[in-house]
Amino acid sequence: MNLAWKRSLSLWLLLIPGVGYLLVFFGSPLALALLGSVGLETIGTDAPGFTLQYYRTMLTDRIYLDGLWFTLYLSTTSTLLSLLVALPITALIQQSFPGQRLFNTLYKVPLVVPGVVAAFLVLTLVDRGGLLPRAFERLGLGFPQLVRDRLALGVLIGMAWKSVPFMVLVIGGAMAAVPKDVLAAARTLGASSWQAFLKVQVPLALPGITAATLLVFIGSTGAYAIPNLIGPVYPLPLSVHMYQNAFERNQWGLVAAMGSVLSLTSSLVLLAYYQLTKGATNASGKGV
Amino acid sequence: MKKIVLIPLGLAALVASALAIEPVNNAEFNVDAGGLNLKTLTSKNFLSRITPLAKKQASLTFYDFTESFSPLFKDNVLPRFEKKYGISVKYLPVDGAVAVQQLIAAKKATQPSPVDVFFISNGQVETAVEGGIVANLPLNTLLPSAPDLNQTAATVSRGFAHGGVVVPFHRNQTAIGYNTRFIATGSEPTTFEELLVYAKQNPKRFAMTNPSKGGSGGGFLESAILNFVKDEACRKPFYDKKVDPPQAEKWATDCLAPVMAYFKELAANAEITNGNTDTLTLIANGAAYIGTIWEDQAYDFMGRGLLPTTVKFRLLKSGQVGDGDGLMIPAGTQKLAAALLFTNFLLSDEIQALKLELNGSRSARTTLNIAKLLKPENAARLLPTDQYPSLSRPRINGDLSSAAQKRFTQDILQGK
Amino acid sequence: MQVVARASASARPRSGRVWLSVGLFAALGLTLGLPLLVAAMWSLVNPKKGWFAPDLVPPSVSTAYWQSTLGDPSILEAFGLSLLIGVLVTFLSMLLALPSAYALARIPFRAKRLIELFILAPLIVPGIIIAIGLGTLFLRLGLAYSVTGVVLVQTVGTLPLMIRILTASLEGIPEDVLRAARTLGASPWQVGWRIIVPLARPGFMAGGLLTFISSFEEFDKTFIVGSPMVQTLTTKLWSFLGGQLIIFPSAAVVTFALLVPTLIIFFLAARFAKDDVMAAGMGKL
Amino acid sequence: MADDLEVRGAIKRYGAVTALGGVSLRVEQGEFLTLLGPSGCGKSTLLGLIAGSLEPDAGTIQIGGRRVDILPSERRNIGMVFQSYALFPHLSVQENVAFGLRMRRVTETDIKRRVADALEMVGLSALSSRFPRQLSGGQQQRVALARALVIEPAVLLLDEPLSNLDARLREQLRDELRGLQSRLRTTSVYVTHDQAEALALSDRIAVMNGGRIIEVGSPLELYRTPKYRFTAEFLGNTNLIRAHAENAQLHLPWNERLPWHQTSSRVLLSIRPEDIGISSDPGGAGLIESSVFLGAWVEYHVRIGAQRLRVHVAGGGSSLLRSGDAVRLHLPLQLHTVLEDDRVQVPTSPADRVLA
Repeated sequence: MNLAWKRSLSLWLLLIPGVGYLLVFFGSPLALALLGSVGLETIGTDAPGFTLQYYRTMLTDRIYLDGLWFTLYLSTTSTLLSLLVALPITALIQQSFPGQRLFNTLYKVPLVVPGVVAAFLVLTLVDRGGLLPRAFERLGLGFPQLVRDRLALGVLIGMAWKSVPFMVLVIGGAMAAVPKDVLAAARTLGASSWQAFLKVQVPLALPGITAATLLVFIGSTGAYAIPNLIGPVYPLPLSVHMYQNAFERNQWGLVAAMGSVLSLTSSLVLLAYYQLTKGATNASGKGV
Repeated sequence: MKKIVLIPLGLAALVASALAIEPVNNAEFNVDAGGLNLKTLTSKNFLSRITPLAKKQASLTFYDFTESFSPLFKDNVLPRFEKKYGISVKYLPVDGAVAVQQLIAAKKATQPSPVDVFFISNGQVETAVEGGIVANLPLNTLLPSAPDLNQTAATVSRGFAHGGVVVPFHRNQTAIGYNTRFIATGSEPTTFEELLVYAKQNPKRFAMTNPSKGGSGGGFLESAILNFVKDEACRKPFYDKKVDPPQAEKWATDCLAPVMAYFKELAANAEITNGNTDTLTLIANGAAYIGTIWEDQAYDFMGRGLLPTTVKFRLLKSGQVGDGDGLMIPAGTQKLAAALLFTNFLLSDEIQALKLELNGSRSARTTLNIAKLLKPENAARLLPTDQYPSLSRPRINGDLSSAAQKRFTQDILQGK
Repeated sequence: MQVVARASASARPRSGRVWLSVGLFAALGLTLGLPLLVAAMWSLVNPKKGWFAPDLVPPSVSTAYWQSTLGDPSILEAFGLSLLIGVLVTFLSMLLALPSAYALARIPFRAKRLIELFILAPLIVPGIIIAIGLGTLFLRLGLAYSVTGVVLVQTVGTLPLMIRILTASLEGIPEDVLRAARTLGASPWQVGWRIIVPLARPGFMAGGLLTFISSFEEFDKTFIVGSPMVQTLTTKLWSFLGGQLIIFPSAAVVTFALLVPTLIIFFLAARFAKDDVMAAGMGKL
Repeated sequence: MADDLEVRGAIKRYGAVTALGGVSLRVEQGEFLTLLGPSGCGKSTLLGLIAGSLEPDAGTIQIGGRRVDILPSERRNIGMVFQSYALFPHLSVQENVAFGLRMRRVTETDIKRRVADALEMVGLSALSSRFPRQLSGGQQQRVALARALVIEPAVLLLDEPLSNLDARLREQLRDELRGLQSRLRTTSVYVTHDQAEALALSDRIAVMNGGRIIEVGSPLELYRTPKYRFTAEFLGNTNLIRAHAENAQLHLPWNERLPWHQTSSRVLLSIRPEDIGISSDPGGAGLIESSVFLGAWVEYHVRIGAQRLRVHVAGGGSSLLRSGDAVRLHLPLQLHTVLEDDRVQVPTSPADRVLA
């Protein structure tokens, strides 16, 4: 009994630095936001007292509702686009080729490029009158509008540009972790290298692929600079509304409500993922 | 024309300076005066009483919300100020909106202000004053270097009457910019109606800043309101200082039909952009031939080689709105004397003239002779003198403006 | 088995691998090289001449923007501060993450799943919410506009990744090795310091690199908690390239000012940090 | 440094599963004892309890008369060699061996000398600056051994140390280990499921099954005269023959009777295949069903009555017989009986332990 107690004490002592830190420095602003979203706390003037007005505004005003859908559209589409680009690249760089080391370093560069720089690069290149449209015009060709366009194609390109390296990194790691013997076995059984990739390596790397997809999805719900600078004028994603309301209109309660709705949406996606993969992790997970 | 405008302004200045002889108002001050008797401070005894105290304080921190004024301050103003008074200034370019929130939060936490003088956007003044972070000093009459301030600009920003606690350092003007490579001077649209005709003939060649993302668009929207709203009841609240947001929303619902009808047609043929810079970039790229601009920003861009000199500006005949930004002293400052001295310096003839030359930034000082201060090639980067200031109009009440922007988003952008 | 694997590797004709290389580098050139080339041209625009349509290259080249941007001593200062904060955040994250990662990796307990989920939460909640909330709190604690405050708030964002990567890394240490150390007379502390820490090095490297990078490019939290007193390179960048104003040539210069040091760090790190460790930390949620 | 080791009433459960059901065991000073049994029999659990990597639910462990089960692993002064070698991958061979000495704050000069001696002892002096990943399996195992021995432990624990090696190397290391043991006389507990290792190395063997010790004895005793059927079957090959006794006669399952002295009516005989003689005899009752040539001997499968027996014939005369030949079998003069393993039942509650 004493021993069990001692053991759980040492467990909690181990958890305190990391988990405790997050509990304090993440938990308190989160609590502040949750209180703020129902009018019980505010950062500027006095709190108005309990109200659901912010959630009502957020969920009934069409501007914000469209913002929520647009956020989801951007996240989903850019994540799928990234996945579509990242998968073949990951497959290809599993092979050895001349200059592999250099490529492996260079492809990660967009990882460290801030969103605002990515937006700037998109602008210089494909905005109306940007370099590519100029070049196309010289050739007598038209160039599609990719900035401020209804489908936010430029935004999607910019967001995918930033997230593809991350996906390649994570998925590549998952694929590299698939034992070579298993792949060799598939080859001896008559699979071509492409079949072995598709039928053996991809399924075995699936946890890594879904994890990368989810992380990119969650990360992109907060994207601000890229849609703000090169996105369509309407709708604006929730992140942009959050900035505008926080800094231009001093509407902390509304910002907190938007943040809560956005977090809740991401959490639901994550929970769905857990529910769907429950069986899979149990099958492949460790005993203890 | 110019004289006619200047005379009443000059009169106002005279009245103001006459008033300034009286001691500063007797109300409670919300600022730590640090050994300075604010009740007996006047513009007459300002320099003699402030200067020694300021020199003792030796340094101050200055926030600048703009990006474009940084060369003016860093390379010109601050060295001159330091040389003159031996007071060093820590210069920090900030995001104005975030800084205001920080100051409000600091006040709530009963912390001293990290800044002593804040060059603040007019759009933030209401938030700042209501957040209680502005020292309640009558800067509009107190500063000896600026006895001739346009008192409207010095006491009201975007319809919000602050009574003079924010002093106008900088005035600017929204306008139309057009590239003479595509539109010859003389044939450019001069009215809202002509602009619509041009836009229809040249789809996507007119670039308009989204009003909720940039002042050149917001100003354009307000100018259109001034032009199209004819009903007297609807015009009445334009410069009413006591409109609240629900009233503004009702006004937007009731009064803006003709404006929205105009923009519906215009927007269908225009490119709506994500900001002031965005519009200028489209004009520079040759993708747009004409667009909504800020005069000073376009002046600045031309100086940096970011806008071709073939671009010219004009004001539509029905008038376009101008605005400005001011200096405030935070209530939480620990260096009031130094802050006051620096504010006074920034309003001096010397700095106001320099600012015009470097940034195309207009002044609220009514007796400065702008025409004489500028070289011809720089004057060519400004609005023609026959249009400014005669066609300049003050911005309407900020709440009305916000409500109109929301209408614009709902009626024009949402449906687009 | 090995023979089979080798045979299939050499079965791929050499020319095929060259074409693969050509294709991949061409894609890289188009998506990375071209934008950076255009940025380079913008950074060299002559402010007296400009660069307007329909010209495909600037009509006149000058280093004026480089001089005016990099000549600003506050840029160098901001760069130094970015490095300092990056290093501090990295070490703080490692220090805080190690014990928790150890517990998560090696001690079975009931609430583990819950705690794993909680650790992910800071990645889900938008940064601006955390930043504003914590910024307000720090003001009351006197931590606002301080390097300490910025380090603390950035760590909220980097700790989850560090814990995950270290957990993955610690899971890979065989139990026997730890037992062996104990039987040889090492106390739990000694096992931690002499065995676990050195063996978790790949995890520290990968986690450290990611942490450093995300600290270096972090904007929201640094901006709200630290700005304008604490200016990192990224928040400094905002004044050239953000909000309402994008000055293309300055933005281009700053892009390179930001990219070159991070690239150097990347190349250095590529020698120490293994991709797979980095990936392993995120490979499962 | 060697001490004696005593385990009393050790119990270890994992949830509803009882891994160790009340084990008591004494290992004398300098003795080499092997825990032998199939996988899952609890031998590794017992070793873990002694090493301190597991905590017993009940029972005590003493080393040199000092109770150690309450001490953490590092304070029990034991050396352990792991199946996986468990070398520290970030330390060189030399540093691996020195690790335990450093933990004991031995002076640097002493460390140097003792590490060199230990490496010399296992024949790895030349590889001292290499890292574990640069060594072969056998070399790694030698390092592990040197690392465990250099601290002069009170008890040396070896957990299937040879099972990851190939057959030839395993025999070689086994012999080296025996040489070392006879020189050093360290009290050792050796866990294996390989009976040949157990026979070759041990002073005594404890045969385990189902979380208990079946019986303990010298290799010779256990091989020649096992008390229990499990021991007889697990340690080497055997033929088990059920017979019944009546009127001082033993009735074998084929029509053969032998004089018998015991009174019990049911008897289980254990006869090693090499103890049965065989001769070609057309009138014999046995019939060769098949034979397997195993080099040193031939194994014949002989049917006699309802019984099938294995018979090993070694030497030159081993290849005379063919399938289908009729043979006569010669049982040894001394027949050995074993007991059924009824008592080999893991207790599931402390009450059972008391009964045992």
